[in-house]
Amino acid sequence: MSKSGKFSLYYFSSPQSFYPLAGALQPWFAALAAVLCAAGLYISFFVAPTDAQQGESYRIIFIHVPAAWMSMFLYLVMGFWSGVGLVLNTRLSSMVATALAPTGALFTFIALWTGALWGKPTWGTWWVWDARLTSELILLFLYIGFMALQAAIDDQRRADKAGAVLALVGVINIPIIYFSVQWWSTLHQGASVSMKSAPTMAATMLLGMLIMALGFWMYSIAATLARVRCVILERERHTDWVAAEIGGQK
Amino acid sequence: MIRALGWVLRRDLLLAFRRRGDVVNALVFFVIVVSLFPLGVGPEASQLRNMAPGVLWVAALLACMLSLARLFAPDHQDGTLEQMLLAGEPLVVLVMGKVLSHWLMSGLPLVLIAPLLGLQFDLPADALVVLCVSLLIGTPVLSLIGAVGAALTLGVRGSGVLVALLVLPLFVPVLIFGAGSVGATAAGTGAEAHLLLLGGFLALALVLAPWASAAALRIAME
Amino acid sequence: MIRALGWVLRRDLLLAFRRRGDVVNALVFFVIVVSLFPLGVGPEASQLRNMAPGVLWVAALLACMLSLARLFAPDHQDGTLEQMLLAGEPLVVLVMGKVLSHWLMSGLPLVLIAPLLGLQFDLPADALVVLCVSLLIGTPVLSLIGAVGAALTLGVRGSGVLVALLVLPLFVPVLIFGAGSVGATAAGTGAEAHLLLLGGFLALALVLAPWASAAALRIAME
Amino acid sequence: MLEARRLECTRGDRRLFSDLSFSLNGGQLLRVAGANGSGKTSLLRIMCGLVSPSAGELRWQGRPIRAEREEYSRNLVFIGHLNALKDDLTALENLQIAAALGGMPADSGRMLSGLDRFGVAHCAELPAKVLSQGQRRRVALARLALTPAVPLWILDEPFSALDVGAVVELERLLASHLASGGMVVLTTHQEVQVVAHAILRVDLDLHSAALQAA
Amino acid sequence: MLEARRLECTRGDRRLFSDLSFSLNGGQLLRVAGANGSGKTSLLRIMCGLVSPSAGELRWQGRPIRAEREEYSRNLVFIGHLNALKDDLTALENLQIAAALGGMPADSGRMLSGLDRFGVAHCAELPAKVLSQGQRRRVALARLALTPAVPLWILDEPFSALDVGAVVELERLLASHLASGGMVVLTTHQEVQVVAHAILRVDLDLHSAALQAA
Amino acid sequence: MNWGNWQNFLAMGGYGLYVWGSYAVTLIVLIAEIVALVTRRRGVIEHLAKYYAARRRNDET
Ligand code: HEM
Ligand SMILES: Nc1ncnc2c1ncn2[C@@H]1O[C@H](COP(=O)(O)OP(=O)(O)OP(=O)(O)O)[C@@H](O)[C@H]1O
Ligand SMILES: Nc1ncnc2c1ncn2[C@@H]1O[C@H](COP(=O)(O)OP(=O)(O)OP(=O)(O)O)[C@@H](O)[C@H]1O
Ligand SMILES: [Mg+2]
Ligand SMILES: [Mg+2]
Repeated sequence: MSKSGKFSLYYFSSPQSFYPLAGALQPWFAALAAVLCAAGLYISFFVAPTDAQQGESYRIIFIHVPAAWMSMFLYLVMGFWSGVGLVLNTRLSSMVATALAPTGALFTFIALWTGALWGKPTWGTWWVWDARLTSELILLFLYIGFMALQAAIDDQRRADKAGAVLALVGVINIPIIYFSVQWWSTLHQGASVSMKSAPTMAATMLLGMLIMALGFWMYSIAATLARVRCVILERERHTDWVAAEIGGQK
Repeated sequence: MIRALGWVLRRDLLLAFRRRGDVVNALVFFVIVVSLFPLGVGPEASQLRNMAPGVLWVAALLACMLSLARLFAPDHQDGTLEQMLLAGEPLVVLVMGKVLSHWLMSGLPLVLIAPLLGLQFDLPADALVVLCVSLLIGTPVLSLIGAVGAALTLGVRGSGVLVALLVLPLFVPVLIFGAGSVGATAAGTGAEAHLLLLGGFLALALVLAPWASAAALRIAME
Repeated sequence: MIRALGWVLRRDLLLAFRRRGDVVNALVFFVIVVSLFPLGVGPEASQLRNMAPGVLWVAALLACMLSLARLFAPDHQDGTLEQMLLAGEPLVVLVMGKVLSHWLMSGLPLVLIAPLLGLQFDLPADALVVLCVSLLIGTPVLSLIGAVGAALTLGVRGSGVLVALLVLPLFVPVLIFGAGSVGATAAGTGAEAHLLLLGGFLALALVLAPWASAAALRIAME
Repeated sequence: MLEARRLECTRGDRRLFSDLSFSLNGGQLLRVAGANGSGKTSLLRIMCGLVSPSAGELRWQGRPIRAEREEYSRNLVFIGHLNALKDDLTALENLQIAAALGGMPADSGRMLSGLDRFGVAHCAELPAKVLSQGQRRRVALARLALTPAVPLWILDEPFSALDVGAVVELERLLASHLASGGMVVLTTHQEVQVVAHAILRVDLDLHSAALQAA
Repeated sequence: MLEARRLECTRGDRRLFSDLSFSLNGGQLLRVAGANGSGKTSLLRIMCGLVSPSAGELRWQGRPIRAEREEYSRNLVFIGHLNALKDDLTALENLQIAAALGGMPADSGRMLSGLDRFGVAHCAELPAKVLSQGQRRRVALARLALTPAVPLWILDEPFSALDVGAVVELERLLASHLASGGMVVLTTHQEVQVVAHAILRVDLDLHSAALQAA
Repeated sequence: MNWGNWQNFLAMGGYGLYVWGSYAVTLIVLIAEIVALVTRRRGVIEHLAKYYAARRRNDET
């Protein structure tokens, strides 16, 4: 997404020209995502060795970490496009930001869920109020806030702009939250649990994680492109080109 | 009469559905408040476990209270409340409809999500069950009492805080026995007595609160 | 410009004075929420002392948040906000005036009453001082961030809960360092670092939040 | 028959009107006149039973209205300054719910014909909040088209915000209600051109001598 | 001089008007006409700079209004559907604050004379919430009496809720503003009787051919 | 890596519940998103088709 948007900002910043481009690119990203995820899964179950300390439970890492990465990365991308939309008043950027949010929230949820399932066997509890966990939870709230705000406003232009202001405020806040939570937790908590006890990674593990991360990334692009196309159709319905487009498909 | 109740209920649920977010929002507010406490208090598990029943119940109470602002005030402002008073149906019935929809939108979701939050505080399984049951009996009481407060503060400016002031003291018994039931289970002393009392409150509130709200509404319209 | 800020301030304080109750109400809400906790959690002194900073700060946060509904919404509804946008003064200045009056009415009273509540939780004297100082630095940040949220949800229905959803996550750092400073004092580790950070947040919020609120207000009027 | 006996209304320190008596029969239109602030809205709210007068009483079919509030309510339609529309519901849904709560059947066919009568059928599916001031008024008034059987209509400035076409339509509707034996009470600062066999007029400026002197 | 160039306004799916151009000079009154829902209010809000048009632009003294929003705002008074009164403040305080925020001196003598002009001086000390609909409108309009020097007045249905006396007073005030070189833009469904050397008229019903067909 | 048989693979060294719980939920969630996207697109197109048909009908009359 970010690539095609930046690549030829001027031409493709109009929804009309972006719509077919997105349609053309979307299957490729989807296919790439499928291939990468399949490869990643193969590595994670059949190539990567059993972990000495954690046994097989560590295999959760292959989705947990990529999902966690994506959840944070997508928020940044969302903030970026929101900002572009707000400053340059380009409709497409706002649509992209809107389309990114659900996927981002989804990966946040996955990171939380898999983390919780991983925590039970390794830490003996589903949840601790640790720095990373807490900031990930707050990230989920930020995503939900963004989506709830946009959903609550009927006027599209207004929803875009309001969402953009919120996303930008949130982007400033994320590092602040991250560091405050980290500091807070290390201040109070003894040496109970820390991520550092995670195993030093074998090369195959790292490879598997990276491939899965790439797969999730491609998936996010594909999903976002698909959603952007819906959003474009919904919002541009009174233009002639959408009328022609849908007329053609019918 | 039942028909009128049905229409009020239908109307309010439709409105809630239109605003989509609303139901989810009350829920998310609950979740967020509960999550704030560990941030304020610190992450030690045992301390959090002790606090859990109190925190969850106080949060439920606040979530319910916050949503009271939406119970009558919007209808008052746009004149639809006036029309309800003139509907030719007993006002009590209409009030019941509104309270019921309020509970469905702000109480019930809390009951459903509470176990998940209890897990975050590391509550044992039986305490989780009692938590749910106590909320199931307790939140309708909150809605009922809250309706009286909301009706009394109608049209009074700054009513957001005033309503809190009026209803929170009345919520206290519910809070004590609600949180108490969970605490008792966690401590192994059994929660029946607490829950029975909560049930008693519910019966009492069901009988009295709608009349009081209806009377308060009539006064507010003068 | 300063004159305009003065008039906005004067107007809002006059309004608050007319409604009398309002200032007291925010305060009483704070007091009630803080007092609910011992009821929900049980009366053990040591546990209460540990909880105290967190509970006090969370209550302050909720009190501030509740009063956000009154920040722009009434002005929006009766059309006076529109007039402010057309006043020919920079909107940022007017927003500053409104935020300042909001803090004077909902933040400052909390700072003043907090030591008394801290005493109830058996906090030591130095912790009480730090509590006051941290609230004094922290509550303006809450008002500032809150203004952004209030402006964003303006005219959106069900905004009472939505605003909570938007601003509470943003309040988290303030909460952590605010409550942290008190906790650190009680634990004897010194609160300077926390307070400095809170000061940093205040500076940042002062610079950014009014602009964001003004932008959000303009968006809301479209 | 609606009968007012020596009504008096006091607001704050001011006596708005006193000693106001009149009676209204089927087929009659009562126009409440008076300058701004003379108490027209207050009188109408008293007549609905929303506010009780500081002295005097109102009788419906010979019985005081306080005694049987619900029964009386079923016999009247009140449209006030406020349009009583929920911003988030569509025009159609608003009308439907208003009708249902008033005890009318609420099928959407009838509703649509009501909206159509006031030229807002094309807005039926729009949420009320996006409607213009005049369109909102029209939707509120569409209730009248659905409730010809309710005898007493009480309307507070029904013509405000309406354009010329809608004013004519409303006048026609009032005339036909009166012709079929209904009663109408209204306030307006514009001239009314309703064909009715009797137009009564209460001028509050005359009933508030005390006020004028002050 | 205010100049509109090919303005267009879209709301939801509907194009309310398009290709709307006009210009307004000192001493001229512009009456925006159109049926309910034709977009009068939307046009007025665009002219105030509260909403941006979906196409076209507005120029004030030759410069686009978007460029210098605050400067432009100082040159106009807008009175909308809403009266912009705080319910809890008295009429006098309301007027004072409105004047002060508009950059006028706000001594209570001047304010009282403004209220007096619209016959609500006796309500000066009453909180706005107890005023009648028409009295509230009068208080809002009293701002006009205080700001003769502000050239551009934009008024959305200023006559609504006013009784006959107040209508005449307002017409007189508008006429004197125009005579001293001011500009007035207004919408109304009533007939205007303002003495002015030029009354322009924009009829939105004519600018929405596309809409009428739909 | 050789798991030997399905039982071993499913047991995941005793951590089956957690590992499969994670992977299954991830899969479900992603599939749910895909389904939601497909139905949304279909819904949009259907809605628009109706919308244009209505508009055309309006234009004709
Ligand atoms: C609900 C619980 C959990 C959440 C929300 C969570 C969240 C996160 C996040 C946000 C990251 C990315 C951070 C970064 O790269 O800087 C991450 C990475 C990671 N998590 Fe978790 N986690 C959870 C539970 C766990 C558990 C139980 C374990 C293992 C015992 C674990 C092990 C890891 C590892 C090894 C990484 C990669 C670290 C790195 O690349 O630096 N997580 N987690
Ligand atoms: N989201 C939307 N979808 C469709 N139509 C909309 C939407 N928002 C606004 N409208 C239409 O835009 C118009 C707004 O009109 P506006 O308020 O400017 O009318 P007006 O000329 O002032 O009317 P009135 O005389 O009744 O005050 C209305 O016809 C309304 O139905
Ligand atoms: N507390 C009070 N103290 C003094 N006067 C009051 C008080 N409350 C209301 N009033 C007066 O009562 C009157 C209420 O009038 P009402 O709204 O019935 O007028 P109306 O005839 O409908 O006027 P309009 O034509 O403007 O709608 C106003 O003159 C108002 O000033
Ligand atoms: Mg009136
Ligand atoms: Mg209008």
